[in-house]
Amino acid sequence: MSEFEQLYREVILDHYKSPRNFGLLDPSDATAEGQNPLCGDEVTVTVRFGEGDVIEAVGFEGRGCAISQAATSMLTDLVKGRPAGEVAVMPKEELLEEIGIPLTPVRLKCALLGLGVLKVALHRAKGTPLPGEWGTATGEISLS
Amino acid sequence: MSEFEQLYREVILDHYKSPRNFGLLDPSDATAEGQNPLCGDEVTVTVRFGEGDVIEAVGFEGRGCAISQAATSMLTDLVKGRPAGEVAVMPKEELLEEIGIPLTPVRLKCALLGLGVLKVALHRAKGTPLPGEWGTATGEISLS
Amino acid sequence: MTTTAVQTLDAPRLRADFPIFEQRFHGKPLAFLDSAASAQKPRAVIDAMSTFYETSYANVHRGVYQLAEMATEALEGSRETVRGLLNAPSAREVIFVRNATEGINLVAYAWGLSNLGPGDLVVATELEHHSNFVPWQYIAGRTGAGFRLLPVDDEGELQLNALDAVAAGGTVKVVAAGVVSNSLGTINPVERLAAWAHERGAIMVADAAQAAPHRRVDVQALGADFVAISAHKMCGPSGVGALWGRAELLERMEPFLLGGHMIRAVGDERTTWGELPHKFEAGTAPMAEAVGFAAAVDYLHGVGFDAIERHEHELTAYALGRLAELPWVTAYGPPADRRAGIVSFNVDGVHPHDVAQILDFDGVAIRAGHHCCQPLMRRLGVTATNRASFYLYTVREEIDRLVEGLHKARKVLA
Amino acid sequence: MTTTAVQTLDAPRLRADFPIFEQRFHGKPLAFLDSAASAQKPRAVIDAMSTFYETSYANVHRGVYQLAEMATEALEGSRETVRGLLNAPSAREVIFVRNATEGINLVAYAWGLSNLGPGDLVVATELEHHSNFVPWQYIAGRTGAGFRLLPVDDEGELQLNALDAVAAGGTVKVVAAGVVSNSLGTINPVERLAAWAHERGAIMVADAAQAAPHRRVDVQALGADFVAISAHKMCGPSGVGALWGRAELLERMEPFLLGGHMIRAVGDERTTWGELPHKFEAGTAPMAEAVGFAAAVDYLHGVGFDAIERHEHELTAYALGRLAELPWVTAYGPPADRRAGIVSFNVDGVHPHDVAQILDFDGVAIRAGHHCCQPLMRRLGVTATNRASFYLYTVREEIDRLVEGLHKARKVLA
Ligand SMILES: Cc1ncc(COP(=O)(O)O)c(C=O)c1O
Ligand SMILES: Cc1ncc(COP(=O)(O)O)c(C=O)c1O
Repeated sequence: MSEFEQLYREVILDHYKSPRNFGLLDPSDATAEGQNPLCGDEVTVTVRFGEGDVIEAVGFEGRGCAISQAATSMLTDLVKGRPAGEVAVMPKEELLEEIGIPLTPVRLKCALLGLGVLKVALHRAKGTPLPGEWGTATGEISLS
Repeated sequence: MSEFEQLYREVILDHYKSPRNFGLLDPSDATAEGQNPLCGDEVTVTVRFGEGDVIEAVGFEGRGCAISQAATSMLTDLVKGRPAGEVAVMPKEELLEEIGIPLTPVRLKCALLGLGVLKVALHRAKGTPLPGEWGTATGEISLS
Repeated sequence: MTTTAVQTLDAPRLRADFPIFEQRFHGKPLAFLDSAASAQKPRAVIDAMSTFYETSYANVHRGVYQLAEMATEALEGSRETVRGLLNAPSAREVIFVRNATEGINLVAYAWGLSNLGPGDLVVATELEHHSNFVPWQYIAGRTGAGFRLLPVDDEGELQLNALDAVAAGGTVKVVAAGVVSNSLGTINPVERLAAWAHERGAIMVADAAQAAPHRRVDVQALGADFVAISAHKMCGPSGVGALWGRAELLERMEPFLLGGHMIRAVGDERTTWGELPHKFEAGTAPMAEAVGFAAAVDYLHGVGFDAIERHEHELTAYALGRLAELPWVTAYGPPADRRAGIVSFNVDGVHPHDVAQILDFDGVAIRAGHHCCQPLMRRLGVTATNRASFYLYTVREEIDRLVEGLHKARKVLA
Repeated sequence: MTTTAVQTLDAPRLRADFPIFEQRFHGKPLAFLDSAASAQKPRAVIDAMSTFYETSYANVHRGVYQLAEMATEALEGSRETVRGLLNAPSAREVIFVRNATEGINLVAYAWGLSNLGPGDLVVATELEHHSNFVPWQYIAGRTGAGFRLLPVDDEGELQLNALDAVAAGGTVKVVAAGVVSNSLGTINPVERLAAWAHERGAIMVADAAQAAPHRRVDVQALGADFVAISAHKMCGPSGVGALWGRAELLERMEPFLLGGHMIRAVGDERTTWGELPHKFEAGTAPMAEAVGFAAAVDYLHGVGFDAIERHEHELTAYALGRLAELPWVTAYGPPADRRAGIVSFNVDGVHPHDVAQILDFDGVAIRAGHHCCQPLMRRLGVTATNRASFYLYTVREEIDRLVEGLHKARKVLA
């Protein structure tokens, strides 16, 4: 497989072209929005909780590259049905494994934008820990 | 002659050790003071005029290296009896020729400190032109 | 132009001067179409700095020993070279800074903090790079002055007829404009802006970071009061740039950075400032970088600015022509004859990050993003664009490879 | 120290790493005794920068293509190396600047302009280099705060028992002190100053420009809030230095230089700032310089800071001993065991300029002047001194050549 085929493999393109859980939930219990200041990518995430702090539904919208959109789409699938407290401390490696492609530091920022934004939404609603440092390699993701 | 003997030749050492016209004139018709901010050298020059704008007497004091002290001493000999207007536009080459030693840019500043200060004194008393740019190679002489 | 023979350049031959092209990327020769962000370096520039460190290095200005004199001569000789590049009246007016950004900040702080206040206006343009935008917005905010934007038209050209309206209700004190837009390549009529500024008693601050690599920048012809450039965009090293300012203004200004070298006498209560340019150069100078900067200027003079400009115009016209063949590509900015060698565009339905990434796999390096021009992006109604930019080592086939890559990106992602 | 084996260094062997020593000056081998002004560069440092330009150069951070990723990794890897040098908790707290001077100005402006006012005090020391003196004097003046000096005793050591008197009648907001004096070599008790500052709610700004080349500087052990260093004094290139600051403070501060890269979002009305360290790094970074800086740090680690410190102590003790044999020489500063490798002195009746000049004719390079310490010179009652300073490539015979030259200077001029 060429580097090209590795990065833009079928499943990524599928999530990019048909994102899961696309669209904002209304009403929702938690929401957050974030941008990647390096490229202007934007993601908004909304969450609805079920019993306790279990994530019942997630919805997102955004503009961005294939990697950031596909990664956020995959993320939403990954966290549904799991408790907020668990997702808040979910290591980024778990998502990266799911994405399953080699990423350079700049593209890593694209892939992790949605996860950071989701963690902020959970923090706002449930007081769970904020995402730590996302590394200084290429500028931080900004949240608003 | 070694570089050393060139720079510290007999006449320089003589002027350094027995400076001519040393001591400030009191009363005087014009005075100015200057420092070389690179090394802290200081020179004060006083002038008394005779008929018209002829420089009748010059006196100086200062602390500084052999080059700056000797050069100022030589300068005072050089300008006595000449009109202020002529000295004000005296090219630095005239003094340098009198000094007669090869000078690097930093030492040039030492050698020309007294001339700059004298020109300021003349300017103050007679409105003669101020010294132009002394070159940017190693910092300017500061006047106060 | 008074040249009789047309100056041309031989880009394939010049490429041999640049070690970076000896390498392959993703198995392909490097098509470096991101010179507007930073240019590659010829061996002459790299070697000039190594040689300086190996043979003439010491801290400058204050040393009496021979090595310090050599280093001082190297630094001050470089200043003279940069003076010549800009046709500045005196080397005293040339201040070495880290980059154009710092040069503009110097003016914003040292001139702005003492000369701006409520009722005053700073006018910047919608085209500005953040570096000639945010410092003014910030210092205006700190001093209570207003901050206004001169709009561009749909082709990305300044709407000069809006000037008086923009200035309404305030006293214009600063006009800040780039000579060449780094996003669109637009060449701005800085001479006319300067005249307008001076009619109002305002200062004209010209950001020539993107112009100086590609065209003659003559500060006297521009009529500006301050002009900032960066070495790294013109084949020189990182870590150095220059600010030119009119001596009368620099002399009346407060200093900016304070510390060693920029002083006359330091008292416990009060300190007096050194002469120009030292007053604005606190601490140890970027000495080797200045030497590399001068080597770059010499290199560019050797190639010839007229030849560089002509070469880039040809490439730009060619690139715009090729992009115009693609109905799914939107190109921004004015026609080729009114711009420098920069082409910004978008591919329908494909994010610039993905375009740039897919091109990279073919060894084609372009930039994707907002190019430090978020206000302009808003005006264009996008968050990001692709940008291909050309320099003296760019060849036509690289543009063909770019276009090929766009087809590929569209096929995969759109 | 927990090392069991005593670390030593072999200066004659290390000299071979430095190309500058291949040259002769005035027909003599170079005795470079001016490292406190700026150190010479080993080949490893020069080559690291050339290689960076030849193989990995592009503008950092925003590029998606491979070359930009390589450059970004090089820059950020260098930041991590500098973090390690300073034992800083996080690389986010390490800001690349041009030199220590700029680092201190950053704090004086960005922290000082917003946090100082009438009734507040900035306390600096009489030993300070102008770079940790004039910025505070200036910003205190701009904000209406007071500026006070902590005096030194006759040996050039800080009089800590005067602290409370110096602070009387005001609220101390900043304490600014060097870790090692560049004029006298005095090692200051910054830990104790920091504790005193923090008791009063003040920030401690430590100028480690002269300490970092010669000793371990551990920002956590120092207890300071800001620490500034320059690469060029520690075998690194010109054009780069680092400011370390506590994240809590940096996060709450306004930015300093404004422009590209340091922003989050630029609005027409308002701009928000990027995350650390980017918020303080406007414009294109000194990229190759950072790479050279890291190579220098690696080189110094290879030699070993303990070995460097020991070597310089031996040289200093030797030099002070030799000078003490000359009744017509006055040496300034504390005994060898309380200072770094710097010796300042005067020859009765001979101006330092002449001493330095005469030494130069024998290939011995020392500095003569006020060493950017005019307040200290006034305290010592002189306008200038001679200063010989040592580094890892200094050998004993160079000190013998220095002493020989002093005899000669005296013979000719005194
Ligand atoms: C103690 C001290 N502080 C600050 C500086 C300033 O360093 P730079 O000129 O690299 O900013 C120096 C060096 O001259 C120094 O010795
Ligand atoms: C038009 C323009 N202005 C300013 C800058 C800033 O240059 P630097 O980052 O070298 O300060 C750039 C480059 O990014 C530019 O293109």
